[in-house]
Amino acid sequence: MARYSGLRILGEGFRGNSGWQPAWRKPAPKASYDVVVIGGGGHGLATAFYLAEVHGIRNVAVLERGLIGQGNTGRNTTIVRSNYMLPENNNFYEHSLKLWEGLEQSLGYNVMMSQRGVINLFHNDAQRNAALRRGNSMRLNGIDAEIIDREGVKAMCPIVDLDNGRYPVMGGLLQRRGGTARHDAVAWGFAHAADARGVDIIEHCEVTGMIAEGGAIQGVRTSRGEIRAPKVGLAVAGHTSTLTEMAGFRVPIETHLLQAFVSEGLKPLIDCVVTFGAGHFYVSQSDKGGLVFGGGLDGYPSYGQRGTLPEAEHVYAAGVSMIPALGRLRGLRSWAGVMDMTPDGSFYICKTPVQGLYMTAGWCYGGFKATPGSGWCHAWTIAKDEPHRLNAAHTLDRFREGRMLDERGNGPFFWAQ
Amino acid sequence: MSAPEATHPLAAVATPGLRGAAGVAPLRVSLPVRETVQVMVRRGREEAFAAAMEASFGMAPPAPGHTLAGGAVTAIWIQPGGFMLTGAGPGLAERAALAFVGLAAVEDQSHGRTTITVSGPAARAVLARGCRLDLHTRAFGPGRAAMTQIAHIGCLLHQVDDAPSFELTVFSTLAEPFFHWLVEAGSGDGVVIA
Amino acid sequence: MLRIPCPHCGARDEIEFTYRGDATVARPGPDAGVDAFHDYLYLRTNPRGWQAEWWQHSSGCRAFLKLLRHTVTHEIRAVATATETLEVPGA
Amino acid sequence: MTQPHRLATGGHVDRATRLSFSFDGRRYEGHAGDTLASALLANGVRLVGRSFKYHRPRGIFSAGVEEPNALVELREGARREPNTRATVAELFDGLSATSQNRRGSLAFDWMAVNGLLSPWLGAGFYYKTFMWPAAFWERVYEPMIRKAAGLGRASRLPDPDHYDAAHAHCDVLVVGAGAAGLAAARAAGATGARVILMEQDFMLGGDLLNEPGLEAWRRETVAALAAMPEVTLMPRSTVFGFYDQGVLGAVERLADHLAEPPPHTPRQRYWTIRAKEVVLATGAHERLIAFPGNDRPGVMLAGAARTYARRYGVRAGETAALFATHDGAYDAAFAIAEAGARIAAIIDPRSDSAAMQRAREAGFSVKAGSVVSGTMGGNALRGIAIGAQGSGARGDAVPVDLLMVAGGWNPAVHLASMSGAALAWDEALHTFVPGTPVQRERSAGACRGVNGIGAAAADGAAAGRDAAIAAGFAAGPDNTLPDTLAADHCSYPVWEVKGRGKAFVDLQDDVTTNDIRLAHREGFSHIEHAKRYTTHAMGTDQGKTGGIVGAAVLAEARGEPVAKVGLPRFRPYTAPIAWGAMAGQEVGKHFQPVRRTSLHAVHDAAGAVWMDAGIWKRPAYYPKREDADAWASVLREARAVRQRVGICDVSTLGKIAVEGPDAATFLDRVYANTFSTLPVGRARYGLMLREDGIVFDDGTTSRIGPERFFVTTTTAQAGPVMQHLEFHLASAWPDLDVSLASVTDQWAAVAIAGPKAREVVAGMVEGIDLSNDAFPFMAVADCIAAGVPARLFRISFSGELAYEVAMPAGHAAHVWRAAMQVGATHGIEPYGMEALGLLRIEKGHVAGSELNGQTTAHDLGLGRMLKKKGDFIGRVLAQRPGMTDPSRPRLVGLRSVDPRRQIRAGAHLLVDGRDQGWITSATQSVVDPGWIGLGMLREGEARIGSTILAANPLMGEEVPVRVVSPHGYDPENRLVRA
Repeated sequence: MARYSGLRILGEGFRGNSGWQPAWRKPAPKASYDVVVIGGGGHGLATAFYLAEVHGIRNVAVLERGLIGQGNTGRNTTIVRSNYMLPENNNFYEHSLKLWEGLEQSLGYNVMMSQRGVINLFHNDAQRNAALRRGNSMRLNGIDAEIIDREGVKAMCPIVDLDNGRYPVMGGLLQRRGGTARHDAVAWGFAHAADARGVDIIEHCEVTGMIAEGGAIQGVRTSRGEIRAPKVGLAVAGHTSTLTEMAGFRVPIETHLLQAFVSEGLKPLIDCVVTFGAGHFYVSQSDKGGLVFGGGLDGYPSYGQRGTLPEAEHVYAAGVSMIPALGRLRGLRSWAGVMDMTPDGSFYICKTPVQGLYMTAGWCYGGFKATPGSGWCHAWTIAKDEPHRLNAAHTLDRFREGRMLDERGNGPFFWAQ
Repeated sequence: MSAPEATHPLAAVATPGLRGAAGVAPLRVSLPVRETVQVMVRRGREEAFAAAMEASFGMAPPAPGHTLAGGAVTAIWIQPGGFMLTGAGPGLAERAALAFVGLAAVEDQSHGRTTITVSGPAARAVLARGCRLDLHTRAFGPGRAAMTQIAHIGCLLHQVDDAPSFELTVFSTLAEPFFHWLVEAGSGDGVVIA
Repeated sequence: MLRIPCPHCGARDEIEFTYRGDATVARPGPDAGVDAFHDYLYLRTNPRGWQAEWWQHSSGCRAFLKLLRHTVTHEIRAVATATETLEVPGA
Repeated sequence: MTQPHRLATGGHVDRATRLSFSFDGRRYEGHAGDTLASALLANGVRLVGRSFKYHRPRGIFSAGVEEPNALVELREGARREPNTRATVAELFDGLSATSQNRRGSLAFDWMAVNGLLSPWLGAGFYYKTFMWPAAFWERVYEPMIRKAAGLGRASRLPDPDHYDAAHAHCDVLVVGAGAAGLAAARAAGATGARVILMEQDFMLGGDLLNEPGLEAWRRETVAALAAMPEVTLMPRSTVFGFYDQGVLGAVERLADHLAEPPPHTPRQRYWTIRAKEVVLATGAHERLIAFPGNDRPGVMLAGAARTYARRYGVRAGETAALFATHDGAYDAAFAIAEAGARIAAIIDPRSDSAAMQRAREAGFSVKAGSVVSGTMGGNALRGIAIGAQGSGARGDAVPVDLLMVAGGWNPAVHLASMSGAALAWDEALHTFVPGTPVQRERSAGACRGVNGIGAAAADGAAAGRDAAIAAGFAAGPDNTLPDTLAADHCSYPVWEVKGRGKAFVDLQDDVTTNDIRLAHREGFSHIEHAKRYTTHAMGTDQGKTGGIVGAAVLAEARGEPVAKVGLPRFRPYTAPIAWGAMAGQEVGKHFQPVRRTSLHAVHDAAGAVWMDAGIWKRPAYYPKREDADAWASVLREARAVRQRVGICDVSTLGKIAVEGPDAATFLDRVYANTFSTLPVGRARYGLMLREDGIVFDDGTTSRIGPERFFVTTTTAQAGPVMQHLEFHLASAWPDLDVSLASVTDQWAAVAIAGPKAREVVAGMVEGIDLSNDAFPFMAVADCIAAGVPARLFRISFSGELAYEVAMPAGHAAHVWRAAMQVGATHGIEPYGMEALGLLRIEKGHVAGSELNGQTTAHDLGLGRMLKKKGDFIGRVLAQRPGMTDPSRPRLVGLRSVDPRRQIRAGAHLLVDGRDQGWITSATQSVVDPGWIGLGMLREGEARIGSTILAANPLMGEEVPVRVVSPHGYDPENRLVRA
């Protein structure tokens, strides 16, 4: 398959764009693979890509119940960052961010990664101290972070109201290398690149059962027949427990919904990602001009992929409180994604009680930025049958051992993370 | 030595006069001075409690979602096995404590709760700006009560008469923002503070 | 938006309530060990379908309720007080 | 000023009321009842905007919310609203509008060069390029793309208007006030049901407004509805979403038709509606046809041209053609002809029909079996080409300045779809209609494919009656319905006329039929993928006119029926909604309520500087004129406590009355330490864990009576602790007879602390012997303080001899003043949160920054408090290996080696260059001047005495600190017990 480039676009333009081929093949499933990855979202496709690219394992199938990239990959707020406090988390996300930084070139696909800066505003001493602890943890782990004062916030985002809100802005924790990426393109880019390396991406193929013998995985049953594989990876955000149920074990996950919103298209207005520290709200502007924004969980389990009014009201109210100029703009569309919420807010990339079954799951609402890192570590864990040091702590067993990775101290409550 | 008069939480803001538009039928707002006592019935003592209530206050405990008045004291259902007694003071808490020894826990909330009365034809429409309950005559009415949230602030609401008049009881430390909301919500019709 | 039928107060908007987790798990007795408490606190069936769950009518009568709610359609089929039991139907 | 295209009579505009407005700086005049679009057309303005990508000239395409082209920046300055649809913007005197997304003038936009580059700017081109060199994306390509993308310009000034929110309940909500909606509301209203009728237009009637012959029925119906006491009519109200359990959201525009809102009037009001039954009568949007040049200014939906003529009295063109695919469209030709336009041709792909006959009889030139194969013109339409259906030939050119396009109807199924109903393909109408409802809703009229006013009204009446019956009412009397001939609206499916030139399926986002085919060729063959790849139907109009056309083009490419391709899922909102409206009234300063203690005014009078503590406002410190800076104030206040006496408002602490026969048993189970052994009249420090063994909260709890306890919590955790207690009573121990009442608001409290505290308290309290023997540390008693009933606690957070006086909140100011009066001779000073923090750090008491939800009792040096016997929350899981791991960071005290060098909370603690912990709290000390702090440090106890580094790379600081015991001040507690 020919590579994408400006030159190729030029040539195709002269030929009426008739020479373009599908971005990935639509193969029928084979009877067996070396590895089957369940879930054709960003994480599953990235897993397949890195299995092929890093570990040379190319006899891989990605099984997707519907279309690739239509789960949380296609319904998030596109933010990329690594500004976590715990070293177990920030080192992982930093690895992911570094992968993002070269992703266009590794995939040969423009995912429109834009390092426009991510600011977390703080409004009081306690929040500032927490921001300092987090930012210093980042710096000591070699990750870029800055503390900016009110003037710094004003310079980055002049329309933020520093004074008049309920909670005046004191400053912000800034990660300049953070930013946004075009979410759909991430799925398509990984699919395109994995496909080019021989991975079979099989859409409309629902997994209906797990085949295991003697505690070891042998393959999966699907709506398109049985597929054998000695190794199976799960990457099915929001539906992890449905799949682990098939494999016979329960996991510390509860599925919650998170809403997101986009405004009408506007000329450039907000040049960075801003997070309000005094109410769940964050906003950035897409390359197409829409303000992409969101807030907190709706607060109860749901697989419904649709939000509710009270949380939306809160998001809009927080937005207009932080940036009063937003009042006259219009919300265009709202949607919701279903989240694997964990009892400490951190994720799982690990082996499971079933030999040969691996998982990347429990992404809460941090899944998009993790996409390349999750795929990379999941692929490593599958290929080596052991975790990489970046995901060694992110096991299912950590609660049994009392080694939680609770960034914010919110406790063992799925809905509070 | 008798205690000095308590400071009302809204003393500084609820000064008499008109707020908002000079509408033809403004919302009338007043701040009745009340004693408010929370009563929580002990497990398995419901019948004895009802008898004590009848004996001391001349009424049965109100059913869920309702109020009952016995003389100068009104009882408002607030939770399973829980009531708020309100009435002119002094000494309501002591009376209740004596009446319900061994039958219920009694906590004086006279300072912890602030009651605002709103009245007039605009009352329902104004309340609808923050109250999520259906206060239509078919769904609510005098003698009905509800614990709810109005404008993000917890509120015990009960209807007094057909004017209609409603009593709104909120936590005293949140009375000021609640009052601010009420005046804002009523500004289109006008708010007359007694 | 959920309209939750409180058995004491009638149907109210979801903002008056606070979700408090799976109601099919019960706190183990004092002699139970780490594994029992681990399962109680952390492991969830997380059904895609009917779930029995704890809610508190926190801005209303403050009662803890058990709801039988569908996690896809959000339909609420039954509500019970804290001490009543709820039968959870199959998927 | 003239309105050359305005008819002398007819329609619903008030010609007596002249309204002046401007567009791109030129002044025009219109009438009351106009939209900006109708007024522009009346003045002959055809070119109103530029398209998203190719910057093609665009005109007014529709007469409603579905408008893709005529988006303007309405108003100026802080009230500027980008992307406002001119077709729904009500005209008001002084309105000013500006065209958007252009560089240069509207007539000459040099970004139109993009049109020439279109072979290289097709769907998704940007995914395939701009990758090299890597650094160029952010620096060059992306800024270029961003500047070019987007539509209107937002104002950067705060929105000066305010908004409102309100709640509604009804038996039957009717959405849409066309013939079906009006009839539905009337039928439902006749049963006595509570009915709300919401209509997004400013006039009720929908398509009835285009039917002079039915005006009497419309008026009579509206008047009858207005007279029904339980019917609420709400024009200018857009129902934007249908949520679970019969809840819908709507926005009512209260002042958008005015230059600015009058005093005390919100601009818009956001409604949450709870409806027992819903009747959706949302009508239909007319469908475009994809033919080359289908976007030129002058190409307009047929129904829109008819609306401009009949409702607004505006002739949208002088020489018109109609491209019709069904008989229902022909009335547009008659309407525009009545308005004085010449009908140059009617183009219809069908061979014959009743309407074609009538048109011929009326003298119109009807081209059967034909299609429009192209258009001519620049900034305005000059002519069209007419080819034979299916031939692909361009055919004859006919000069026209208006082409009316009628591709059929797209039922407005958005709300039905959002309510959960699947869509069903209607083979006769070639469109999707709502399938079986899953909520208590029903569709009526055009939104379920019942076309023609008479049929829609009958359908609406039946739906309204059925809905009311379903809501529990008995059917009321029947009403007369308009009797019209049912027009045939079954369209002949012409989705696309292929030919040279761009044929758009999405006018706003410049998505062409070729883009859809390219997406298919590249494997984006599913409608959801094709939508995302091409951005089809993702503009502000959400594909209302062309969404299904794109699906049809995709269907053809796939070789499958349209029904199989389907439509992308509908999501809120049905139309864009103002951010301010959705936010409602609690914004800005009122975003969250401010919680104030009963001493708020006292602190204000004392000049307190405020700080936020959750939603509370608390005094941070009380500056005096002689204080050089904030630190000087804080140190002065702290010194007063250490040396004399201070007074502090501690009313925000959570207070819970726990009472009942099982109260002591209950507290033993929720606290990690024991309370059943606490004597009446004594307080004890208590530690609560979460079930996972992490510290949850702390506070002092007192035994007031054998079965009565007074529990205090931290300010932040007051609510969570109450819920935690209630939850465990309900779920784990329902057998315990305990009642809980929050008395946080009932009791205000002040701490009086310092060596002179006893003197001050003695000077105001009656009824207690304050001697150390009679009222020792941790004693509690009721008393009279300054003449009011109060409760006295001998507890200390500062490490000094201290008391807390709790009193009914309304008396707090009086008690405070009395204390200040008594204390004056002892040099009493009020102290705020900053000094409070200083004092407790010196003393080594933990607070929120240490009880941060990540620490165990052992981490905090409180491991001894955990009782050995009996169950309590958190007991079991606190024993997990990770929780008892000796390498966990432990609480230590820290002292800056150089007392002048500041240390800060949030700095990390480096030992031999390795990150071994962090500083949780830091302050200056008054006991031993210099910077001190508390921190969590690995192997903390073993490191006491050593010097390590406090690293704060964010601020470029590295400060050597000595590790010390956290309990630096009076470790034996002699002072508090004195």
